[in-house]
Amino acid sequence: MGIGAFAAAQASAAELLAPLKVEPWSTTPGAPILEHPYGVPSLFEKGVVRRAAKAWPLPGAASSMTPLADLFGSITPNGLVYERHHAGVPDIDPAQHRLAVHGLVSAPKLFTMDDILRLPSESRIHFIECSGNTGGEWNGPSGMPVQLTHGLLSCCEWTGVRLSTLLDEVNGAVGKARWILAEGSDAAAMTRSLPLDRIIDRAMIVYAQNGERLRPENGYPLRLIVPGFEGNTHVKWLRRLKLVDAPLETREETSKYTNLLADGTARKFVFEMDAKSVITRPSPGHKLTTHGYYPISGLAWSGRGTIRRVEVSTDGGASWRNARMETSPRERALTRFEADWQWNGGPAAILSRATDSTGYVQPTREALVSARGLNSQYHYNAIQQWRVDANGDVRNA
Amino acid sequence: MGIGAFAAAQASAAELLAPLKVEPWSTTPGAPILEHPYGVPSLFEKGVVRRAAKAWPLPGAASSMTPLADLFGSITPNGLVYERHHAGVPDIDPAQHRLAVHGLVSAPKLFTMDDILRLPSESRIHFIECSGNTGGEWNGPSGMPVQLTHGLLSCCEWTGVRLSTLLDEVNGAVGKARWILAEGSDAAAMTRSLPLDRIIDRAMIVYAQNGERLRPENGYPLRLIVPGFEGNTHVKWLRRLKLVDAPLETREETSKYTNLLADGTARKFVFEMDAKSVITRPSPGHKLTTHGYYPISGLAWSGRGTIRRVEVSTDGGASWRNARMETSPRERALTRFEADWQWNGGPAAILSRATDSTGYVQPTREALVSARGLNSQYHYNAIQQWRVDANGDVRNA
Amino acid sequence: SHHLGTPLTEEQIAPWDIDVGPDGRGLPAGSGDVAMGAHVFASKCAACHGAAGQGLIGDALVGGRGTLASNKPKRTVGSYWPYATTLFDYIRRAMPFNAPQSLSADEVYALSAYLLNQNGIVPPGTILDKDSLPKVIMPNRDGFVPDSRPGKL
Amino acid sequence: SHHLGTPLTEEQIAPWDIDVGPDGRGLPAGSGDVAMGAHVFASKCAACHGAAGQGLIGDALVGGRGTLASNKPKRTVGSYWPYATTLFDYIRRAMPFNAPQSLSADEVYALSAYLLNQNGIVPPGTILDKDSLPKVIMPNRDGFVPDSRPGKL
Ligand code: HEC
Ligand code: HEC
Ligand SMILES: [Ca+2]
Ligand SMILES: [Ca+2]
Ligand SMILES: [Ca+2]
Ligand SMILES: [Ca+2]
Ligand SMILES: [Ca+2]
Ligand SMILES: [Ca+2]
Ligand SMILES: [Co+2]
Ligand SMILES: [Co+2]
Repeated sequence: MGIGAFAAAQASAAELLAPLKVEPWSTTPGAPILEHPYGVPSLFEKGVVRRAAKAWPLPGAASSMTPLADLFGSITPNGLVYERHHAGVPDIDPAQHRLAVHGLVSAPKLFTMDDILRLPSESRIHFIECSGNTGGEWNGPSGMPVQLTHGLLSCCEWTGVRLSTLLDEVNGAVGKARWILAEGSDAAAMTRSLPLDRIIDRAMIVYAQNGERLRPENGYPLRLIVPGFEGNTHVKWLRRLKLVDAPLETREETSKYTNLLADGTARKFVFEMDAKSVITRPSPGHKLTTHGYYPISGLAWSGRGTIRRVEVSTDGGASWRNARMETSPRERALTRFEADWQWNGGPAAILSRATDSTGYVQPTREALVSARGLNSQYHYNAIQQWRVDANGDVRNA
Repeated sequence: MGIGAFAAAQASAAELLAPLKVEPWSTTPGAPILEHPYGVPSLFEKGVVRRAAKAWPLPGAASSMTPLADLFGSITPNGLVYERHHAGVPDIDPAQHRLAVHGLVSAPKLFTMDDILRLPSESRIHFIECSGNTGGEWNGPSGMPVQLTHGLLSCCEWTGVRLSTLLDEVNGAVGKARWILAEGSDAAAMTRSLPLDRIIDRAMIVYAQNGERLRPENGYPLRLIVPGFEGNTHVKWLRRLKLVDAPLETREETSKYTNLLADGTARKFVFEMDAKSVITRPSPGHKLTTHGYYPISGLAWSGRGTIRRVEVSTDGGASWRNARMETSPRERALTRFEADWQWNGGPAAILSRATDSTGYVQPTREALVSARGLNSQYHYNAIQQWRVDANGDVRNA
Repeated sequence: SHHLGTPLTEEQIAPWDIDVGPDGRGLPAGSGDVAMGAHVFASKCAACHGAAGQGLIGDALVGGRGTLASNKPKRTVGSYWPYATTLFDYIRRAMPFNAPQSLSADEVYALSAYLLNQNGIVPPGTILDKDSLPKVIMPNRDGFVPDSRPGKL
Repeated sequence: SHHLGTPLTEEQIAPWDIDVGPDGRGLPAGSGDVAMGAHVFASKCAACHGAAGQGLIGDALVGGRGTLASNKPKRTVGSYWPYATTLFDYIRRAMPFNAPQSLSADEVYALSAYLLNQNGIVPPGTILDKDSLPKVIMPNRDGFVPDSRPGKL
């Protein structure tokens, strides 16, 4: 149905009080099996698609966003996982694809996909969030709906090989190996340096997401996953891992993905995505149709552990109450929360605030701005407010 | 790539020893964002689709099966969830869809989709298995690949309303309400009677799977989920729930979905899917390419709780060893297991055996047949063996 | 309660309230006999189930008595079904396959009478209605046992 | 180890081993000067980055010095980048956008010289190679600080 679960035309009282109709789909056989050997959503859901926040001059170096307002639970279906590419989506033949592991290792090696699939594997549910997500709110409410404010965010079950397993295959790191350079085989040859000791326990080289092979736009046939780190470090179309003594200072870790502070200095190697949450329903574009009960539903996540608590306010932050966890909280994964709300028809301001297992509490925008100024671009994780008007409209204001 | 992760043409030694080529996808920009606003798999994965085990005379009353040999982890992507319909897949307009809850309840009510979406929700990961799954093995090895022997099996994160929450909305059951009749609005008006006290704590009325609205073939816009019960009871396209004092003895619980024993009597209301497991890689159609290490990967599940243990044998059941759990075991959900194996190039027979949290151990075919005879059709959950030939071929024999 | 949903009366639910219990609850007014059933069957059912209900692309609906304990059991309305009411319930909701819910109550009673007669369960002169149908005793009425699991395989 | 994968030599990996470190490790033989850089830039880069590198559909590559602490910071190669080696690494791997990895080492040295000169960092006569490029001190070299999280927002 696209945005507006709550905005669906309400059935009229007359329609609801008439005898029930036997609908045409009850009296005529439906479509055969295998109408779609690989299934597709209902035609009534055609509005539920990725969207871009702007017209990008070069749509190969661009991003598209997950329609969070129309989603449920904690898993993002593969077709709706957000996109961020720096030189478009390559069509890679997996039979030709190779992963090289070299540099400060005992026995440099080249791996085919067949080799990688023959290593012990692991499956874990983790979110990926672009560090640029919600960057449009640094200067205050942008007016945009949640797909365009928070939609550089997805969560899948990833399957692949632990980085430590792969390093065993090259007989381990040697010498002063402290960092690892990950490089994509796309036309941007995307490259990031990562601190080995901070990722070795959990980084994975993955070939599957939500049960099937990676989608092209998510790195097919091979991608790095660094649970909790900013999205850009999860290098897609992975062709090379090089162990090195110091970071390479690539363009993606100097010119971009650095956080400029008010004094003109900039933070570098800002990896973890701090705890954050957002209400997805009701959210801008939804409309409350009648007074009464509404569940306030949203997502919470932390790059540093699990979500311990989500609080919700319906009075602009004057008072808070705990939300329920609607999905089991998992480490570095999206958690769905839900809180009860009776809408009395008056204007309201609804907010959510996450606390993670380290005790970190999602900050206000004021606190973030006073710590980092207004030029920091990335890693915006402040409490987000939506206004509900007396007529039921929901706005980012 | 379709069946045969292990069967992919191995790169030649000469190719592996030559200098690495800079591939064309590294020198030419790829596809723009939103080439597919709703994403699709790589063209190289076009063989990974649902398939039917036979040519059904009326493909609206038929089933198609999940390609388990090509899948990973524990989640089934929505496009590959198995299909079983009795009168085809209806195209239901969610704005017209209604759920009636009536019979032995205080306040019978009609619910729109908007009403259902406004009730408190819950998301849980559960498998669904058709009780006819693997029925082709009752008479011994069928020769078929795992998609066609075990592919009436899928696992998704389901989001919706607990049955108990919905019953609160009609002010609860009254009188002798002991069973609940669930009815679909498809052209089969699929109908099952379910024992209220055995399902009330966990049955859900769901509208989303793996984060997005249900797919048409999985019950869009509304379906019943009865975790652990045979697939047919998870009534799709749900339009009616009626509380009753005794089962209705519908065609789907008498003529079908009853289990005929050797003495000519038949078990009725056989709901829970007992613990079961199967090796999906390597499995028939895969080919082992070189001697050496192979992970043995498969799925285990139980309709009565969580998977406590999976054992694997590579010598036809003479000796067993514990497999690792590759995904966190979840209640009534698929669990991915993996065991190490060194293939020395000789013939082998590989098997898996699941034990669930009730202590139930997956039986042999001999034990099942001696308890139930050969005419029982449904609920076949015996240990499955695949043979590995000296040339690396894997067969169901 | 969250005060959601609209109250529903018996009159409103009637068009959907089509289930029939083994005691006959839910059966509508109307009646039909074997001869009328034969006529409707020939025109609306035989193409899929065979001229005499012996099965074609649709299930066999007759025969199979005495085969349930054999190694070639044949489960049909006659040999396997425990209740005659299921016939009314199922034909009304799901058959003919190409036009479910298109038959009148009289036609469904008649088809039930015809199929029961074909199976040798009721005599050729039978007229069925909401009182007589639930009284038909099916041959395999006592052929079902409860699930013995857990505990026994 | 599971004895998977094929041993890899320096010679085999060379075509992929294109990363350049801030100390110059990884820089190839070859050289280029500002004039040659201006020439290549005009033909292969200016369409996207503007005739003088001032930005168009591609990022601005010049200017912005002194703006980083202002409320309109302009981050460019000249005002923001800490290392000149990043220029070589990035242009070689990713530019021109429509044909990455198509430039010769000489061309990449020349483009680096040109862009550094446009930013007033090196004089017009500069010739860059693997020895001189890493020695270029960028104006914002000391402008970066480590992540202060967790602990401080
Ligand atoms: C176009 C083909 C077709 C026509 C016409 C048709 N049927 Fe069927 N019938 C089927 C199919 C297919 C099934 C099995 C449906 C399923 O898979 O659930 C079936 C099932 C049945 C069953 C249940 C059989 C069992 O053992 O469970 C009965 C009874 C039945 N039909 C009666 C009828 C009657 C009476 C008519 C005519 C009014 C009719 N059918 C017309 C195809 C047909
Ligand atoms: C077809 C358009 C196009 C052409 C031609 C092009 N560029 Fe670019 N350039 C871009 C885009 C787009 C980006 C940003 C890519 C991204 O999103 O990662 C970029 C980024 C850059 C950057 C990094 C800027 C920064 O601040 O991070 C440099 C340096 C650069 N280009 C240099 C060049 C040079 C040198 C050439 C010619 C050899 C060239 N470009 C040709 C479009 C182009
Ligand atoms: Ca493409
Ligand atoms: Ca190649
Ligand atoms: Ca990012
Ligand atoms: Ca359709
Ligand atoms: Ca209607
Ligand atoms: Ca089933
Ligand atoms: Co369709
Ligand atoms: Co495409």
